[in-house]
Amino acid sequence: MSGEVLAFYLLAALAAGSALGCVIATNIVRMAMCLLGTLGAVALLYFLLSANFLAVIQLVVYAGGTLILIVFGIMVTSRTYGEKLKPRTSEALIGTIVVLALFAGLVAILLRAPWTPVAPTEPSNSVAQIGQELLGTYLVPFELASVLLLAVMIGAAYLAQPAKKE
Amino acid sequence: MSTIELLLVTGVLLPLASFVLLAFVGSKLGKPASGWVAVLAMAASCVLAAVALMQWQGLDAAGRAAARSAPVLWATLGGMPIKFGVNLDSLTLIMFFMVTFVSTWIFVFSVGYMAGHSDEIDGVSKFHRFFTYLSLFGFSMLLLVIADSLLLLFIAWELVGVCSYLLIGYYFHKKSASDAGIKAFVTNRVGDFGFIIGLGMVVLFLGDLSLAGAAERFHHEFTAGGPLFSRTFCGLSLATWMGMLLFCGAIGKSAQFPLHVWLPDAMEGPTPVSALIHAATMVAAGVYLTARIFVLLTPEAQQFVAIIGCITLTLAALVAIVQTDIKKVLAYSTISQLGYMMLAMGVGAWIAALFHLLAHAFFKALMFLGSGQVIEGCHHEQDIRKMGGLIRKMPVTGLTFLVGVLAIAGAGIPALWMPNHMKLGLGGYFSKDEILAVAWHRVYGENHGENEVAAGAEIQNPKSKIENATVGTPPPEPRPLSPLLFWIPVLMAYVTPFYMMRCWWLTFMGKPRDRHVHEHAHESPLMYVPLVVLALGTFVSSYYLFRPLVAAAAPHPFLTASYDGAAAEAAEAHATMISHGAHAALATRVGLAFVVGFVLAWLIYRKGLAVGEKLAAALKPVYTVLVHKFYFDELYGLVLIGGTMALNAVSYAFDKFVVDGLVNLAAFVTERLSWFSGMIVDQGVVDGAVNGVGRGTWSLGGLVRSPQVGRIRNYILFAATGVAVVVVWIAFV
Amino acid sequence: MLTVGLTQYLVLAAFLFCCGLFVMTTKRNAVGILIGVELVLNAACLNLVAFSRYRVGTIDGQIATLFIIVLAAAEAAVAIAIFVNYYRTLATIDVDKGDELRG
Amino acid sequence: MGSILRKVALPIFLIGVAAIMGIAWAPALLCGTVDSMRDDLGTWYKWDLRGERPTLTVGNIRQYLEGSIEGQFAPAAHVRFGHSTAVAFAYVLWPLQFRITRDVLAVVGVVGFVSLFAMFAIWWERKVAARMQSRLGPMRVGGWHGWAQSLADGLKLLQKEDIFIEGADRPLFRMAAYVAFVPALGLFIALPFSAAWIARDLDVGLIFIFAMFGVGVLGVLIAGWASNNKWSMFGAMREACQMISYEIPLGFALLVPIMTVGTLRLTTIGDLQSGGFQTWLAFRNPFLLAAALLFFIAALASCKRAPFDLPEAESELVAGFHTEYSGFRWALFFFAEYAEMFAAGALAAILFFGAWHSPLPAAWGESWRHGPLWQQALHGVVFSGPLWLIGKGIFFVYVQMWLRWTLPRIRLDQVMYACVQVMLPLAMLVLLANTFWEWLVPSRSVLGMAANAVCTAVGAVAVLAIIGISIYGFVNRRRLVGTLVVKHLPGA
Repeated sequence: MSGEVLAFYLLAALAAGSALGCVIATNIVRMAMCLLGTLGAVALLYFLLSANFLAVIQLVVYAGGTLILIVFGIMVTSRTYGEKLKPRTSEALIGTIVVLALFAGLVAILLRAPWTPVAPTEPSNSVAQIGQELLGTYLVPFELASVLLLAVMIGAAYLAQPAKKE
Repeated sequence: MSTIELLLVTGVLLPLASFVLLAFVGSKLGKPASGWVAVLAMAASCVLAAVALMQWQGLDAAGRAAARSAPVLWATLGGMPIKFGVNLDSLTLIMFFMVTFVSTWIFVFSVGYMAGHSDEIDGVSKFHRFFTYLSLFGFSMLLLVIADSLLLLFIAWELVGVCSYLLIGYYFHKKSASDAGIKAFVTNRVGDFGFIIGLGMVVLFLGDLSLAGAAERFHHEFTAGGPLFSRTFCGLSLATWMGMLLFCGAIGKSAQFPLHVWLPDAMEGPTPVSALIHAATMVAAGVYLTARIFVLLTPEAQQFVAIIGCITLTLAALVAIVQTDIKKVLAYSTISQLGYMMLAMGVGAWIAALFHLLAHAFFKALMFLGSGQVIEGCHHEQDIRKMGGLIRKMPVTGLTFLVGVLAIAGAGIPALWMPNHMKLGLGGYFSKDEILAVAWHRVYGENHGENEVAAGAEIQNPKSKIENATVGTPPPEPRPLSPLLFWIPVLMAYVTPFYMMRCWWLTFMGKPRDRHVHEHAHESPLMYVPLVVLALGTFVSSYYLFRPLVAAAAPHPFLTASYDGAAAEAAEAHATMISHGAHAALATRVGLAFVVGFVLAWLIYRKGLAVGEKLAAALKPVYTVLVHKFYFDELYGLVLIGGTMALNAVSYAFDKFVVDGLVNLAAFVTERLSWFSGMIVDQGVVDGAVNGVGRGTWSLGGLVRSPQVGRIRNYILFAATGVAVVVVWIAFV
Repeated sequence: MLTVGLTQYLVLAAFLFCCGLFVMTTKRNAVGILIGVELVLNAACLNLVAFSRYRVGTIDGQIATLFIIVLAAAEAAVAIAIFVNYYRTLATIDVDKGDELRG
Repeated sequence: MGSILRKVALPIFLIGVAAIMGIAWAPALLCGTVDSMRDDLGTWYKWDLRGERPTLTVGNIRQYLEGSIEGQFAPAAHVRFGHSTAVAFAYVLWPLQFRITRDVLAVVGVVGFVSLFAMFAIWWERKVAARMQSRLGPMRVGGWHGWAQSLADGLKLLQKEDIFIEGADRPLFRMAAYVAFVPALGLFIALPFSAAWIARDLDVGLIFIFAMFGVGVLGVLIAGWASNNKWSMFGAMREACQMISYEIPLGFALLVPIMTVGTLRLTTIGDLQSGGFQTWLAFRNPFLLAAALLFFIAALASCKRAPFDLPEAESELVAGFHTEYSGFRWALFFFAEYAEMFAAGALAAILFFGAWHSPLPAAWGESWRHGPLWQQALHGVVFSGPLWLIGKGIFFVYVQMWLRWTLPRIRLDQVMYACVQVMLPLAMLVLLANTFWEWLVPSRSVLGMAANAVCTAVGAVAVLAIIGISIYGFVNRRRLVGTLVVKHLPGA
């Protein structure tokens, strides 16, 4: 068993376990911490897939930005400490059945799919390549994304501003 | 993109920029500044339009064709390309210039007017909001003017509708204002409903939404005898229906006969809005639309247009006689004049209709602004019965208003005796004269065979074109119209000067009837400068400047013999008309109508209201009907609201007994089932499991009964279930 | 014998997706739902990157993932702003309480 | 107890210092030796198809050391080991050729380095604070200037009761300290101490470190949340908004040197600055100098050091997010903080101030690099090696301490104002200006060289001024410290 295989299964276990933690946890902060586990594991999986740039971006933006935002949101919106909003039993029941069926179906499909094996390609310099693609082929989506970010910035600021006094 | 197109597009985008700026930082800019931003943008647009117009004038036919660049492909819908571009022709340019010019001066007026009118809501001045909306309106209207595709035109069409709604309801804390806004919007929806169906027919049968492309396909359909012409519905060909449905949009927007009720109520909006949107530009958009789809109108559809126009102009003119609110008088006169334009379109006087539109824009904006000045000066008093003698307090307003009155009355001297066919008169004189001349020609022309001078050579041209274009099929002969379509407008041409003079006299002349109002009357320079400019514009927007430009853009319709050629000849050979009895009679009868109307008004109202009231008492039944505006609002209220209520009752009953019954039944059955299964399982298994299953089943029943409770999670669950079913199906079945 | 290939990555991604879906459908805390969305997005990203590595051989999948990450951040920002407003209005973060149309 | 401590303390300290030296530098040397052996052997045996170096056997190494294989490898020419020495040495060197060994070494080294550095830094901070306030600071424990103070504090912390607050979320409370500490440790994976001494030479190393800075915040947030304490919570919230805000100017400041060098690989960035003092990036043009300043300030805020230490403002929030922590967990937070401080300093050094190179041009020592072992060792000390980077890092940590005891704490709104309205526009401006500079002004042009010269001069003056002030302070230390203190404390 090579190091890569070992690393993959360790990380997959971490990612899956954390995701399961997200499912089980009722405390919202713990859910966020479990999400951190998944995000980190996925970032490391990106390293395994030789998508280095993506991995660090996942860490910067997701773990370092989005997740902090989420935790921040939790702190602002949860007044009672450790407030627990338990899922309704019926929903949980149906949800479990649906999700299990979906997972079983997906796995069955994936295992039977006739992937023709292609030798994994090693990008020579992924950062430079990504940069050139972003500013070449994907220029329009790139610019659109920046416009979207601007809109989001304004929108979020507008939404979150304190209500005006009458 | 050619220079001219670039100029126009920039001109369209400037008000948009102003809108965006004001929308975001308008409240920071504060009271006068935000208004001046809008004025600046519009003035810049106007300058650009003037430059474009001058460049256009300098081009020959080939240059004009070259200046028009290919439209840009925007999207492809089901194989149909959606292209947007600039519809570059003389009409676009002159309309563009007119809209920007009138808007600029109305914006300037607004800065003065709104300074005293914009209330504060929640401690925030709404001043900037007004100019935000105005800028958006300017953008939408200009977009409408340059649109080269029915789709783009429709987008702009809806945008101006929204702006109109916002601006009518500008004083939204006033119930009547917000009601009026809703009324205008809903009424327009009725018209737009027809418009949308018409658009659908265009897509279906012509498969091209660009104006030029649709016209070409239409022609092709006609020559090929496609389904549009071969199939009929209720005795009219589908082509006719298509034209009539497209015209429905214009009926709504231009406040034509069945849907005219919104425009008088729209006077709840601030007066500059009435001047700009509900008199000069937006309502004229209906006429503009008709002009643009003119080539798609069959003779029957044209007749429909003419009839609608005729009814409208009659009703509105009659109602205007008894109105006492200065703005309402103007509103009804606007409807009446729009009716004239539609009539002109219907009888084929394409050029005359648009010429009247342009002239009307100037003098109607002028009069509305004048009324705004009066209202502002008299502390929001709008009743002309309480005014009088204001000419001494507001000389500039009174005189410029008089210019407008003269223009709308068609005042001019049929100076037939002058050399070189010299004509004297304001824009309204020529345009109205031309409309009536064409109508006369359509009614009597062919029958009397008197068109050898007037129409002779010109009329052959379109006909020969038709013959060239239609292989095998003989061109449809234009049918003579009903004489009513000539005589009623002529009669109303006498009524128009009467009610306008009545309004002016009661407002400005005679003795002051309300001392309180009279004492406070004043005028401010920021407001009368636009008045003077527009009055000058009324003089200038005459025959010589506008008509050639409009004429240059006239289309060559395939199905209808355009009588513009005839009209052009008739107008240009005005002097020679004297040699023909009928023409001479027309010229004197209509041309001097304003004198009759003015004198009549002066006779009745020179001593105040007394004579008028006596007349009203004598003609009480007629007066009552007119005061109640022919009971249209009441009728609509009865039919629409009653109908809606009845429909509500029916749907409520259906909902209550059928839908609820079914749902309750399902829930009941499910609940029973769950209880039943709970009982059966209970006997074998542990209690907890039983309860779990029972509860699960019950909540399943709950899910069946109420799948729409606003829980997004459940929606996701439904979606997920669907996906899961599909995935499991693919995987295992 | 354990190996690593496309299938393994896809199965992992499917698992993450299902977990995210479950979280989205059952959690009553609005932030919890957001966390579920993030899980689902991560699963999708993992899929894209795995395909990009093992099947396509170009970095298009990575670029798409990059966009997803950026848009997820934007989405979270707006969502949190909405939740703050929601909390201010209803004094709870339970999404079931927000089933009224009237603010 | 005390006397025993006193006896063992000095040896422990000396061993610690030696360990730092050794960890930082000797393994790099040895690994380099093994690598060159493998390269050498590759020329004999052809590399395999995948282009990997052949694996050495102990026998190979022994033969090399004995000199029985002739290659380009330097020791073969200069030093011939005896048989038994060569065998012993071969057994030491053999495992070093495997990646796993190096990884283990790296982890052990990093953990050891961070803990030792934190202890040293805490002691030193107290000394700096004392000097600033005309005191002496720790003087008793361990003898010479109380050098074992941190050691004793550490022992005390280890023995302390691990208190859990009632109502605290226990698992999160425990986890928080690790969430804060692990990223601080993890960033050393990509931090090069020298071109050779780096655990993983990532092509995105810079962003990786940046990411680790960001992830560390979560630990503080969770700590504040899990403590069930209002003040902790406030501290955590402050931390969150401060960190998220300052990451932006920090990122912009990082982009400036990246634009110039065109890579995110830290070893490449470092090697570009090997040509002596004037080739250090900060002195390349005025905008890079400004970017260095901006970077340092933003990093200061990211490490939540004064004047940006709002999350733990003791006058307002008791102790901020770590109010409820005690014992070892509390120590972990401090380890994390000092590790981040060092990382920030080291990053500043790598990006702007010549990385692991001395102010002397590396070209001068080129012959030593390939010479015998002792020459290589000397080259590491004089020209470029991990010690230089550690030195520079410690210098920047020292500046951070210096600022802490000089400047007062600023208010939260001032912190945000400084970020959003001052730092951010400035950083953007600098980025833009640098872009245009690099585009329009070639470094060989007159303007480029003049700017380089002026910036170098400014840098040199600054360095000389700092050294001068330090020497002045050392010479006059008796005058600067209060006489009463001097009289009554030992070791003065």
